Amino acid sequence: MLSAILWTPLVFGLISLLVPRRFAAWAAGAGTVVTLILATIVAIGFDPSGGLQYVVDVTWIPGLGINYSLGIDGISVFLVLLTAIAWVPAVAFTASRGTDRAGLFYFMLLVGQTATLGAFLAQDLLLFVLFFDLMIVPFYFLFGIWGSDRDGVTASSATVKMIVFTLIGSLLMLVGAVAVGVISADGGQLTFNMADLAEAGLPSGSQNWIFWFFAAAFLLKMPAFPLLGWMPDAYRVAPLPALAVFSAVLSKVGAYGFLRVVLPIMPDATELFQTTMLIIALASIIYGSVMAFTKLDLRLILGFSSVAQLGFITLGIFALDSTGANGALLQMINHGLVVVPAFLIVALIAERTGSEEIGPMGGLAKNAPVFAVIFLIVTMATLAIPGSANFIGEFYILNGVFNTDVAIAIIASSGVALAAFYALRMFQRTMHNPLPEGADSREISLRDGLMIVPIVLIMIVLAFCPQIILGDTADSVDATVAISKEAAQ
Amino acid sequence: MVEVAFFFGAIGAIGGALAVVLLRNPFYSVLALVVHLVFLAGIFLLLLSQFIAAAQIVVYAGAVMVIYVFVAAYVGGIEEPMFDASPGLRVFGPILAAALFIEISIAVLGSSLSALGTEGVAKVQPGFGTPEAVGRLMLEDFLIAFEAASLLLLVAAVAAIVLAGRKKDAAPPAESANAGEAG
Amino acid sequence: MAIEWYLVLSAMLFSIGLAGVLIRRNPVVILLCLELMLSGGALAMLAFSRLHGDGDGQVFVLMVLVVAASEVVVGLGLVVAMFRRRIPLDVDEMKELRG
Amino acid sequence: MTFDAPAIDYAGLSPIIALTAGLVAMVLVAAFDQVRRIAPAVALLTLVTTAGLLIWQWDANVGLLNDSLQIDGLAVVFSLLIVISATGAVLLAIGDPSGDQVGRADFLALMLASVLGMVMLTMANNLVTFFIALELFSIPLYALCGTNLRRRESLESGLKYLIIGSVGSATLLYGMALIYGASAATEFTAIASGLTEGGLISDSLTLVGVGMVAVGLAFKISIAPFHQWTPDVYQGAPTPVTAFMSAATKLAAFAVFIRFFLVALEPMVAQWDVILAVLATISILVGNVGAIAQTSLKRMLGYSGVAQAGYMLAGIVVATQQGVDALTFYLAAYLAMNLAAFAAIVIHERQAGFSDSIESLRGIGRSNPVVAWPLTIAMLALAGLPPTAGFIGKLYLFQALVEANWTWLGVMIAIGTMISLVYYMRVVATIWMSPASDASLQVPAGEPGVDLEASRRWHLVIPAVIASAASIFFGIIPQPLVEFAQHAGNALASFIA
Amino acid sequence: MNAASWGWLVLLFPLLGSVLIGATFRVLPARTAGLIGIGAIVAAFVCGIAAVVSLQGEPAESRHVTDSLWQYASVGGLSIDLGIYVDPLSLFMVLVVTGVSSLIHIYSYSYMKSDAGYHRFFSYLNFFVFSMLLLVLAGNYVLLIVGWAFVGFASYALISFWYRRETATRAGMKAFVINVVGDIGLVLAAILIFRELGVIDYGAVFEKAPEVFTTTNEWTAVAICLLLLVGAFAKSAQMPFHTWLADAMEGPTPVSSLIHAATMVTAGVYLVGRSYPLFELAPAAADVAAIVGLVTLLVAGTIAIVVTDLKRIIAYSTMSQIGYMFVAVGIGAYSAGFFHLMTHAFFKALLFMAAGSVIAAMANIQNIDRMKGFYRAMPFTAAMLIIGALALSGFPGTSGWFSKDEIIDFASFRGGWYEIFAIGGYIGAFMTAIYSFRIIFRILPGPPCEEAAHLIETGHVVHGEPVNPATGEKEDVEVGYPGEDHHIAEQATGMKIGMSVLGFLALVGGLVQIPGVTEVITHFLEPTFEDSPLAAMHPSVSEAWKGLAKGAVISVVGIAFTWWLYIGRPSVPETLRRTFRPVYTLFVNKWYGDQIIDFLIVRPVKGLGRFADRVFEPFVINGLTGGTIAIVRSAGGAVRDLQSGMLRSYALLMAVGTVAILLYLLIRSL
Repeated sequence: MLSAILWTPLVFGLISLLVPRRFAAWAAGAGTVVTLILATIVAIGFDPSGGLQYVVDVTWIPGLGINYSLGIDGISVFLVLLTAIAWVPAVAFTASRGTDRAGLFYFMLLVGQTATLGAFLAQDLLLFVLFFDLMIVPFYFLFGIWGSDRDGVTASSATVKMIVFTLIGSLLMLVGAVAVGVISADGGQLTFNMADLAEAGLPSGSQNWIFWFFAAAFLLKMPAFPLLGWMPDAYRVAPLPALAVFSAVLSKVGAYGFLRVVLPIMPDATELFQTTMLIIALASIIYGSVMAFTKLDLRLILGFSSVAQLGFITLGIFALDSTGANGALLQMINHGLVVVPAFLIVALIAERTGSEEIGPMGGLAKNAPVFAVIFLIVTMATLAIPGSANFIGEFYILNGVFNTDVAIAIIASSGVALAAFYALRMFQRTMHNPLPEGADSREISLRDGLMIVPIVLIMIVLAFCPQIILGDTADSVDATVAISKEAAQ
Repeated sequence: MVEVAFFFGAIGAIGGALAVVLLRNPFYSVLALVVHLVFLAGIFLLLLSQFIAAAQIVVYAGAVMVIYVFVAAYVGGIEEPMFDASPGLRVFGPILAAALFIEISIAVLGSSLSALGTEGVAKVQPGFGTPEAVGRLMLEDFLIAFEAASLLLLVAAVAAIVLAGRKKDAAPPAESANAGEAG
Repeated sequence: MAIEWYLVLSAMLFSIGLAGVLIRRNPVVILLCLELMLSGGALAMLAFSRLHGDGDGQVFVLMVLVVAASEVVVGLGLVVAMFRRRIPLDVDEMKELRG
Repeated sequence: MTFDAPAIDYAGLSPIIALTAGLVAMVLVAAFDQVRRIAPAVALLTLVTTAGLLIWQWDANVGLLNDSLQIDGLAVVFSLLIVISATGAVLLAIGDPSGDQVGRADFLALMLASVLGMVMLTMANNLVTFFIALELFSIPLYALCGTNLRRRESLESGLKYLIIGSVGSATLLYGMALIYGASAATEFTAIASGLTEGGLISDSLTLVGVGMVAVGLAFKISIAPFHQWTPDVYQGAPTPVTAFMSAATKLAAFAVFIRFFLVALEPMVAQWDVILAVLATISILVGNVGAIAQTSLKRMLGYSGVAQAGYMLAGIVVATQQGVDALTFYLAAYLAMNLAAFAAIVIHERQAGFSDSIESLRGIGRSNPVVAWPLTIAMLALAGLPPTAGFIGKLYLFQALVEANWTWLGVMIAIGTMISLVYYMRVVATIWMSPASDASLQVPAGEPGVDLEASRRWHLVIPAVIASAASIFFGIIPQPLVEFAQHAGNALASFIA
Repeated sequence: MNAASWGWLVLLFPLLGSVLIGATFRVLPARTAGLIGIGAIVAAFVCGIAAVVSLQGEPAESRHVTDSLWQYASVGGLSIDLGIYVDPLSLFMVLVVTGVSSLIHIYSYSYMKSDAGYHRFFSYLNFFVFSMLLLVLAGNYVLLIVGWAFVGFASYALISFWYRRETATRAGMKAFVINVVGDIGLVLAAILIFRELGVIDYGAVFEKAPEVFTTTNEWTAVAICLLLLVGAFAKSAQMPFHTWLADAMEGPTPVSSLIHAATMVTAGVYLVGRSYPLFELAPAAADVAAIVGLVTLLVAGTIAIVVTDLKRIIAYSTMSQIGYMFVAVGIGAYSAGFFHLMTHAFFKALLFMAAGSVIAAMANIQNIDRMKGFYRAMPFTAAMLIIGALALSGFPGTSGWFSKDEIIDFASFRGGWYEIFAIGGYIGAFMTAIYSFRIIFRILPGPPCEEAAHLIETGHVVHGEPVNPATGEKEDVEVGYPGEDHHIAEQATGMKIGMSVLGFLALVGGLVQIPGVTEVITHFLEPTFEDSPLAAMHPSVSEAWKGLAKGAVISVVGIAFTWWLYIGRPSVPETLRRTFRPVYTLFVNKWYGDQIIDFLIVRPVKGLGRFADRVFEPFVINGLTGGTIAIVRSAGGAVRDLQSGMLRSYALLMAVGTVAILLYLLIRSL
């Protein structure tokens, strides 16, 4: 089942690469839809208390002790679903606008989906690392080939920067992962199965350096302060549909990695470096928010806002507290759901005003009430207005951190106020105020609405009952957190 | 007696070698090498390897050096300026060489291989170093190396023809020179 | 006559050859210096072969002679080819390939 | 006079015999003008036969001719890889101007000779064969580099390679002499026992000998600081030759490196492993930073070759069977990616008038997939990105290193790879992400060998496609290659951990 | 059907109304939208009454019902239900909210007629009512925060309803951000509550609190209450979070009257009253509430006296009146506080409506200096204004008289240092009289200004160019701001109904709580505050009446003084202004509240942003990336320089390498 989910996108991607270009979009669309259906089936059939489920475990490279082992548990189930959801509008949007060399584009996009799903599904550490590295490659091409040179940043240079710096971490992680396996095997049968590794337990001495190898990878991928040098340029040039999924899902893989790998396998180190990580997260929140209300480019505003959001998520994870971690996980999904429509809206705005700078913008709401309302809802979710699922996420995160370190919790909460400011600023400067010359306030077309509204509806449903997610995640997350809790004792 | 011979040979060999390095006209250097090889052959004799010594004289001083002479004559004796484009090398080259020499010497003299102090095994088996002995070894233990060596000579000949031999399709010097510049 | 002396001599020849490679610019001469280095090696071989009273070394030296000859032939071939192309016979002038 | 001829195991010797026969035949072909055209066919036939015989000898593990050669897993595996790369090179050489100038048969004869030397080297089991085989593969290569007589670079690279190479072999020879002196033996296992019995494991004589041998070999596999010939030669030599030597030289030299250091010098691992580790580190750094900001593709690959050699050397440092496996796997992967890259470059050169500048690749992604895809895959693989064999290769190396507590060297490799991403990805970016520049399209008229149809020539496309396909395939299903590599490692099972 | 189910219905109707109007805005004719809006609120009101009825059926001690739809979120022991808590207090609020809202909806039905954003307006307005009801009915603190934030959002949306105006959007942003600060306070409070008590539902919290906080003023308890107060102050525009309210007047007048006078701004009072068990465990915090309330009521009063913008005067008076309520709940006069909350809702809403009608007649000019002689121009409105002003200034017999003075009585009754609240209260009352009648005397009597005159002659108001009163820039009519035929002033029935009903309530509303006679409110709220010692004690009837007398005197004197000031000796104000120049400037600049906040918070944050953008990113962040790249590149340069192409230098390097290696090995061999 999971294999089906994992490989469906790739297969359809190949198809859309091979079929004549006018069918490419259909093939890709079909691929994402099928994936979504499969993922939904899995999510529905998921048993909250069942631990790891739908397990697939086949030896892949016996020579290296690597298994092709997939599985899904509370931590990954909704992230998989999120991935399946996010890609649909991305493909649909591109299809509706049409693109140069469509086949190749969809191929890369879907390879990206397979890789991302792989990272979420992998239960073998090296398999995880492999998919984690693989993720970046298609996006390197997507951003580079279909990206546009903006503000003196050329697509190729920006993407080279991106792939180099995100892979720096990944390579260290590769070494770290191998070290984890070898050291905990300790001459015995070599395995990289995460559960077994967590069982085996790593000597805390080696945990301490391996921890940073993994942390480097994950923090760079998010990206977190101060390792986000690659982010602005990449966001500047990227084609928006690809950027939407990139920002929505790929950045989460970093945070997911902490939950999936670091906490269970390196509990002692986690415990040891907890404060450091909390401070890094805090810095990301503050820096991200501050930059977000300083920048004028919509992409960068969203980019830095996700830096801040991931700061919150990291904060929740390293609170090493049940509520914090669950909140973080919930927040990952919420933020993913928010970002996709946000970037598509940016694209729509760009179509109407021909610019992505909020400086000269305004008044778009004039003839486009529906568009405005959709954007308003997204904005409110972004700033985690109480009543949105995002709020519950942040609430639990703050609660978790509060139990860990009051000071950090209080400082972090200031990020919420900043978020309110930059999110509203973004909304007002585009939708409100006088309508400048040349900008055309056009109502959102039904077609585009159909891409965005469903996700907005999901957000609303979650707002009414975040328990839908928390109920399924709680057990697995608590188990994970418990491990590092024990380490504390 | 042996000492005298050794030092005589040694001085000759070193002198020849130095001459090769220091003489500015390649043609003289070639001749100096011949001298060097002859003296070296003498030292080979002291090491009871008559066959090698002979081969050295015949194959080397005889055959190979002749090619040298031809080439040196063909390309003409180019006097290279004493003062070097990069004087650094003039200084560092000898220094490094000296360093290497010292290191090897230390290695040899500092070695715990006691036999080094001796003249070698007291009595070598009869016929050591004679053509027979060498030939036997070559056809018994080192047959493959022997074959390889012969192939090597063949290949070298081919290579020489390939590079130096005039091809009908090879471009005449003048235009190919331009091509050279163009390339 | 102790073997050490032969070895020291061989080391000296080897070094002189190296020095020659480092300071001479005419490829022909450099080839000659390579011969010196090789003969240094050969001498060491023979010395040890004498030391152990073991013939392998001598065979080895024979091979060395062959190798040296082949190198020379190919080397001179290249020199001639270059001479034909009017390429100055000075290794310091060969800077087409650099960086 | 009488002598008892050694027992000859013709079966074991068959690959060498086949190659020799092919070589002689080729020389004959060269002699007669009317049959020159069949030269490539002869070459391919020879290589295929050799490959067949090697596979036939897959499980062999015997000493030949009084153990002057040893045909075993290591030899067979490496010889096979060498033959494969040679085959690729022969295909690429068809229609290459350098071949046409010197006479295709002669050209191929030299190549076969080189292959013969290499194969012999993989089996070499005593110092004499070691040395002679090494020269047998080097000397023809010197000549091959110079065979594009029209291009000054070609000759220049040839001479540079020859001189530096000879210095290297001289050093190697002297080192061998010292080791021979210390161990009183030329046969590898005998050397090991000689050294241990003589109590000369850490004697100055031995160590200096080892050092000089290491230098000699380091030169062949272009380890910094003995690497400087590499970029020049890679760039100057005719591309098919570069394609051949880039992988094959490393294969042969590493084969004997493994055999000599892990069989003959195994007792003194503790003495030399640090040296090699340091050398590996230096070449990783030097190679990678050197490759940045290169404008010539071949030159860049030269530097990257230096770095890759550094990675591979790590496999010897650990001195474990797993290390050998990892090294072999990596070499095999490297062969595939390199062949893919150079095949693509050959096609591109022939179409773009022998310009291998990275700039000339602009917009190729649109105009010329046959060049773009193999080159892209090769770059990704060299950069060690999944899902390519390069990734698994690095993984394998890391495992070997961590197992043997050489983790810091693994980290060095990781760092080197990070740096390498910069230039590999820049090439990919140029291929796909920059608009075509007119410069890349206009071809200097009358340049011999220019062939606008190159991207449709089967003998150029097949190597490119197969090699790049292999780089991907073994990235997804590496197990066969892993076992292939382990076959090499098992040969040494009796000598190392 | 029990009270809880009615409570759910109360919530349901406005939500439905909002969604329905919002969803069908394209097809629905404007009027219908308005009617739906009104209907929804009225229905909610009816359900509210029904809830009261069914709750009153219960015995006093069990007059609180909780009901939960489903588990909202539950992790790590922190479980939140989507539940409501129905008790007299919440129902009281429900009635006030729904009641006043219905009237204001009716008013708006006419007032907003011909506004392009008609549907949007009613959709938002219904959503606001829903949020407000959610706020008051919420069954736990988290849900309270939800309602809390929703009203904040609604207020934002309605303040910047005419989003074409940059002044409006800026005001909306300001209001929202300040309210978010308040929300954070609440969030932290909730988290702290959960950490200390392990529960989050009202009932449970109030039960456990006394067990946990055994001694009064435990710092955690105080902290919780202070954090709650942060939220309360921000929402109720108390110092120092008051600056947003005045700007909020950018919104349409009905909005000002509903959200920024009658209901939302009083949420803070409700919060304190709701959490009284906590506050009584932390009296210190309660006192803080009272003191801040006092300060605000005085400061706001002083400002209200000097500003000239009609709506802003009323806005500041609102702040001041809410100050009274905070004093009340702070010192424990709960019933009095909520009584004042109710009456204030009546007369303040009324005042705004009347003001709105005047402003409409003035073609959106809000400066009272320009207004004159509306008494004859708009008798009905004038009457309403007067009623409102009387009630506001606590004229004997009016609702304001009863409610305000009950608070002051309680203060003096508690005695001790609480006397200062009484004194301050009276001063405030005096000021109230002045500013409320300042309005009356400035705009009603005298020769009509041209607009008034035009109205008298033509029976129809001037059609001024629609301009933004704040900036004077031309309005863009299409985005929702009154069109040409908008100025229907008081003729429209909807407005008449709304105003007259409220006028009536403002007059007689006080009669429900005549000391010793009818103490409906007190009795009604008793079950909520049953276990509060403070709520239990009452000033005796006689004292109460004494207090009322004092209040009556003060208001009458105040009104008289104002008459003398503006009618008797119109020159006096000017002389006063000149003599007390510094004081006047201080007042007229609203005590520099905006400037202070700007200086303390806005600028530092913006500065931080500029620093991050201009200095930190280019140098540090990009330094990290660019720096590494530069290092590598330079290393590459070095390597390439070494690669001189000179064969002999290659050999040299080889020699160096060899020598070095041999050296190491030699040392090794020793």
